[in-house]
Amino acid sequence: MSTTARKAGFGSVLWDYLTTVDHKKIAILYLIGGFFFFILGGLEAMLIRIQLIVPDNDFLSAQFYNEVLTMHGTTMIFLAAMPLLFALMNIAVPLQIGARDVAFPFVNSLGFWLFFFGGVMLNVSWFVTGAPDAGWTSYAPLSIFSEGHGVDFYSIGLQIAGFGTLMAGINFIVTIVNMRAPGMTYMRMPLFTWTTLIASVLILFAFPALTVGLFQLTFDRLFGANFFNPELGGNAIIWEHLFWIFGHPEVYILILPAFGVFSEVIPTFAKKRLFGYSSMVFATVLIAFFGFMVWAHHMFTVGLGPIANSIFAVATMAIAVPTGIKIFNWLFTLWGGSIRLTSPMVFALGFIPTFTIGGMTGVMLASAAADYQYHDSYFVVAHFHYVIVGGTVLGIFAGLIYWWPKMFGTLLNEKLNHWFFWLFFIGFHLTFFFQHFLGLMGMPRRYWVFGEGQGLDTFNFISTIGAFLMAVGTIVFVYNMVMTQVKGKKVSGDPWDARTLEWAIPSPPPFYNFKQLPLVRGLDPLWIEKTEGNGKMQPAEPLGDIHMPNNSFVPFVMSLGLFIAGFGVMFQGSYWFLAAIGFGLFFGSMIYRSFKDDLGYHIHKEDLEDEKGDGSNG
Amino acid sequence: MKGWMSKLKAISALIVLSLVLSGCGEPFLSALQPKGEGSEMIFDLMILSIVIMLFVFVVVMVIYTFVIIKYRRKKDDDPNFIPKQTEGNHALETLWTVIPIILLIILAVPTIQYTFALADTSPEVNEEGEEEDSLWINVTGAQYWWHFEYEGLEVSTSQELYIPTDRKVYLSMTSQDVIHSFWVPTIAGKMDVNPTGNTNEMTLLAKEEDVYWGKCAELCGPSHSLMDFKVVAVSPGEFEQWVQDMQGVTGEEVPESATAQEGQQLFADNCMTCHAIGADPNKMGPNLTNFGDRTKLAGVEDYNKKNIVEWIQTKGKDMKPGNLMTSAPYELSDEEASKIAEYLMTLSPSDITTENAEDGVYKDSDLSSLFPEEEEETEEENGENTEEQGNEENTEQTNEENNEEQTDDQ
Amino acid sequence: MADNTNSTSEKQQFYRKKHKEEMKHHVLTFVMMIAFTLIAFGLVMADVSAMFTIPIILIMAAVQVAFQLYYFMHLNQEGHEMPALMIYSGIFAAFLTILALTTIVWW
Amino acid sequence: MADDMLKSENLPQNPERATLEGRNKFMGFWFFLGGETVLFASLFGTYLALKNSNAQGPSAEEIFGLELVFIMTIVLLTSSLTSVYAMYHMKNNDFKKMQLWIGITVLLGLIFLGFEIYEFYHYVHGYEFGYTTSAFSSAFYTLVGFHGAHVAFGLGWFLSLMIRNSKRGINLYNAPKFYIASLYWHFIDVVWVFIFTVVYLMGKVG
Ligand code: HEA
Ligand code: HEA
Ligand code: HEC
Ligand code: CUA
Ligand SMILES: [Cu+2]
Repeated sequence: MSTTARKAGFGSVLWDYLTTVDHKKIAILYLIGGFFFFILGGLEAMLIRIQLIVPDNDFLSAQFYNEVLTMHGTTMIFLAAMPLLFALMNIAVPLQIGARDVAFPFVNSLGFWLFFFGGVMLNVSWFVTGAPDAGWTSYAPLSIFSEGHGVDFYSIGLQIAGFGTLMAGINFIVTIVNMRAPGMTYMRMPLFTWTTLIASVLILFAFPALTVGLFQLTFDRLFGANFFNPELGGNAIIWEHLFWIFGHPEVYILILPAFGVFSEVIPTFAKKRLFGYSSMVFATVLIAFFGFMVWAHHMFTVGLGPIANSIFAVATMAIAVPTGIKIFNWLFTLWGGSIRLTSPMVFALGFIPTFTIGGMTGVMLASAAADYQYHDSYFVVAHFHYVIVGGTVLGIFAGLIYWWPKMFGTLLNEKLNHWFFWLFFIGFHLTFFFQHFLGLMGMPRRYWVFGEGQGLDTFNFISTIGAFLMAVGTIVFVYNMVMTQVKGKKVSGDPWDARTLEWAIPSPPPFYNFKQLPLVRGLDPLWIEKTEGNGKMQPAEPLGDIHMPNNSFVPFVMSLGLFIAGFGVMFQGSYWFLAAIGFGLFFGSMIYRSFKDDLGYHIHKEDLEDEKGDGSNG
Repeated sequence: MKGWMSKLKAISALIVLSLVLSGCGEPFLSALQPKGEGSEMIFDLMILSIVIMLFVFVVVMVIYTFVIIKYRRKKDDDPNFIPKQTEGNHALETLWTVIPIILLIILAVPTIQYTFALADTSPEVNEEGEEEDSLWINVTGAQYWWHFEYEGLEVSTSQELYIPTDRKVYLSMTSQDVIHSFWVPTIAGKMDVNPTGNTNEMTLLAKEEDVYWGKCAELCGPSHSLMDFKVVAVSPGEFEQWVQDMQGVTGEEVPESATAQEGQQLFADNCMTCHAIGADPNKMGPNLTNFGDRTKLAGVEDYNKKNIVEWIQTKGKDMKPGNLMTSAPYELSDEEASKIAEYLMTLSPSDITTENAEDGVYKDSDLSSLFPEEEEETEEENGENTEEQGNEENTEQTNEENNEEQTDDQ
Repeated sequence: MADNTNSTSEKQQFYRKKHKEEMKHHVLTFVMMIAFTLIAFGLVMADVSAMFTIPIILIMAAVQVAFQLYYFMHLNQEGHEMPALMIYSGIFAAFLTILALTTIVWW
Repeated sequence: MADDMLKSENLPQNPERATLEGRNKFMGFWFFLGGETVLFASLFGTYLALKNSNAQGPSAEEIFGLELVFIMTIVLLTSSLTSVYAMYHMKNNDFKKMQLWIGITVLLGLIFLGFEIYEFYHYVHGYEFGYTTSAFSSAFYTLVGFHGAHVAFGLGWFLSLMIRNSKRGINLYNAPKFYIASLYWHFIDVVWVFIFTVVYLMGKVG
């Protein structure tokens, strides 16, 4: 029943990935999907920057610029950053807590395919009546008036991808709550696991607001509802609230896992235990908690009134405190350590000052009165690229390089990684540092052109040059990834001399992860065994049968169903049959799934004994 | 409060001024060269926050640089060296919790004060402690232009907003289609205009005469970036003059040249469904009462006849993509368009134009002629559909009185 | 891992009794809920002043829901700590959402 | 172990949480309900924001007839109790009775849904209160309709469980499924309690 075909042909490999429920393979799927969309979003960013290289440029048309801008933001946030984070979570979290898989392998796969088809849906818009053009925030009523089907693709595509995200979120919470290895108490969990847990909780409570907002948008546009229609009593502010009730927690969904990555990378390469572990956990929870009470800082200029603005301003500033705790804890983890400047570490070190700047401009934005100047100017663009690129994206790259051996069993070329880092890092600061000033000098964001003689030329020019450097850096990295896989030089289970459980098993791990579940004796379990034991994890259970889930093609079909149904709902009329087919596939798959027992299968003890000893679990 | 804020400012002046005033942006657009009450208050707040942030950044960077240099593993270090595994340090952890809290309180207090101060739309009070009359202007955002109605004065303009200096001007703001945001960086922050019945209020107080550039700051469609406007701040006397001149316009005035007269007729036939001259409430398209005095055509294009003709002939299709004039049904020959342009360029009812925003003549005025006693009630009602109600009765009186004043002045 | 499935009939008997006990609570809960619904309905039908009615019916709805969660859905039983935590968090987020949408949408 | 899961003898006390899979389902579903809370809160919030925005259309006070809604409430509350009975019998490993009580629950759910459809029909045809009439109507139908869709989904769920397992008893594999379906049903009831109060009762009070 197992589909681990040896030396399989392309067809069977493809089939294997289409049906896989193994978290390690799903991680690779997320990586491929996410990286593809990252390049796409990056290309869109390049179009933006080329358009803005000189004043009054007409490289892109006004309408097309808005489409590119919207798709850049949407793609990067929903289709690049989040999936790449899910790739890291999928590869690392089950291994870090000593589990054989996630709680719901089937749902894990469903989550991926929903994201994938949602992303494809969004991008199909380029070829059908044009892409969404109302900004990634899609403020009504502009989004209601927007012609063509662009915004419909936005609302339906994000809806589908959003379901996937929600499922992935629930899956990780349950996995972490229920499936930790013996001895792995909450306060012994690695920080990446912690931040995954908290980010997933944020997903759980933030995405439903987006779901409702998107439904309202869809219903307004396609079924004549009047949520945001001023003429029949609707109110566009509702959309803004719902979007930001989701949107602000979303940015912490993006940053917390990155914080987690750095909290793994820094201790590993400083060869020191994480400084202030419990305050790190506490800070994470606090950030998440505050994260739900600050959304209106995106709406300071909407006119909510000074009382609301003040409350939200103060609540927003409060987040600086737990974040500061984290920054200083990292610094003091480095303090007294033995720092190795490997490429993941260099990314982590690049992150600290960059994110601090981004966070500081965040606090400046939080000052409500001052935000009347900053809001919707390039100052905000600079702020969020500093935190997103300087935080999330650097975190993703650090994590990707760090866990690359676990995913593929190979090690990326360090030298090229350093080249990548410096090109990307310098390019980044060139691109975005000067945008702070552009904003203060009076350049609003989402501007297709800026005029001559307004003093905005130089900084825009520098910014574009910087973006090119980032692109070159990215190309170096893509080259590195490809070449590493082509060479395919295998590495050991623990190439970084690391501290957590995932490094106790081979790279890449066998499909059942742990032959015997390990016994966890404290924080950084592998480190403990290295310094106090024989360097190997002790088993917590006798060798026994391992229960494994079956592969399934159903997730793919279900997602495809929603994808098809989306078109039916969008085009209506004679296309309703598509909706019928799509929903038929979707609900049909559900019924099929519920009628067919999925009990999984067992790897027998004897077969496990036959497997070559990997030197990990005794 | 003001006291220690300015002290802080003094300390930081060296660091920040060099940074900020080193020609950052153009004086008519940059938020870093504030020339209005709102922008100055915000600028104070910015400086305060930048000082705090620089402090934090320096602390972080000092530790950061130190650790990296000191604790990097050097070539000749023992690779098996195991550093001490510290769990944490309560004193330190408390320190970096408490200090940021203090810093944030320092920032939060003026933030709240200024947030309330900037939201304050109560009337100004003069030296004797009496409330002064407030000049309310109804601002309407539309794709992709701005409309301004001076409440109670029967004056409408578009694209270029004339205001008196040193006097608070009160804006009551809505949108007639999608959300826009009204931003004049040099004199005030920004405020959204909402289409769904939520009227926003803000104030402008320009401290120097100048033409300030305004921008639309909320994505509103393809020509979002072309939705520029100007705020023309003139001395109160000049402003008073301007209002009176504008009030005199009916739209019936016959221009001198014959071509312009023909243009006027063509304009009436083709354009009046959307455009108004005089205080007509029509705001399908910009009000063109003082179109002859515009510094820019449609907010962004250079103002010259060639461009105006092109605008009329192409209906602004390429000059402002997606603009709503493209739905105008007319067909005109080049010649006709040129005649219209000729006519439009004669529309200059007042001697007070953007050029006057530089000198200080007509300085003395308290604008009292603009606020006859009877009008006080109408101020209360601002907000909802003011232009129809209330003002009608007052018009005639206002005009009469204005005319009297005018003669007085001379 | 599974609960110890020691199934002496004695134990079975004990569980059955326990379940019965629980079931009694459930029926009681149900009666309360019906009663509350009736009262709320009655208040509105009787046209009692809105200032009085609205808070009362809202509180009664909240109490009913608490009963559902705690008794029907066993949120008070052991093994429900995490679910309870998540439901509270959800209620917290829900509360903020509703508060915002009822206060700062129109002005 | 896999085969053990399908035996219906010797069920432990809480069969829905006896296996890791069961515990996962149980936890996961509860968490999902936490998310649903926010989902419905967003719908309620929107409704409350728009409930007076009836434009030219009918207002809440004009159209709502409380009697029918009251009966619907009682029906749904009762169905919540019947599903508790079903779980009671599940824990006692009495499959037949469990199926019976689930059957009753489904029946009550159908009655509820029928009333709701009748109610909507009545609004649309009696008062010209359609989905597109006003912001209020859109918000009303979306909120109540979302609930209705949840009910419909729950019915389908219960039915497919009943049919699928009709030939075999309660076992460790299907007990969690029955259990979470009943949790879902209670949750729908919880939501309705608020719809009854916030939409109908408060709509009448004004
Ligand atoms: C990863 C994503 C991410 C992160 C982590 C943050 C973090 C923060 N953001 Fe940001 N933000 C965005 C992504 C993010 N943001 C995006 C995408 C937008 C724009 C959306 C759009 O409109 O399209 C935005 C917009 C945005 C706005 C709205 C601006 C506007 O549109 O007018 C505001 C306003 O308050 C804000 C504030 C903050 C604050 C206070 C933090 C804080 O969490 C930062 C905390 C960190 C620090 C402060 C640094 C470290 C701390 C110390 C060293 C301790 C000492 C520090 C002090 C005492 C100050 N952000
Ligand atoms: C995760 C989030 C994310 C990321 C990573 C980025 C990355 C970048 N963004 Fe960002 N951006 C947003 C999220 C993000 N952005 C959002 C949310 C908005 C707001 C949208 C809105 O207003 O609605 C925005 C808006 C935004 C603007 C403002 C546009 C405007 O307001 O008019 C600009 C302008 O400079 C910009 C630039 C960039 C650049 C240069 C990068 C660079 O970092 C990109 C670097 C990556 C590459 C350059 C990769 C390209 C690779 C190649 C070209 C390789 C070639 C191909 C192969 C090897 C096959 N972005
Ligand atoms: C369908 C309504 C409509 C008609 C008819 C119409 N216009 Fe316009 N006009 C507009 C709108 C809307 C704008 C604002 C465009 C913008 O800036 O986005 C505009 C802008 C202008 C401007 C620039 C205004 C400024 O303040 O700089 C001029 C000049 C102009 N129109 C002239 C004309 C002439 C001449 C005609 C007739 C021959 C005409 N318009 C007919 C709607 C109309
Ligand atoms: Cu109007 Cu942007
Ligand atoms: Cu935010």
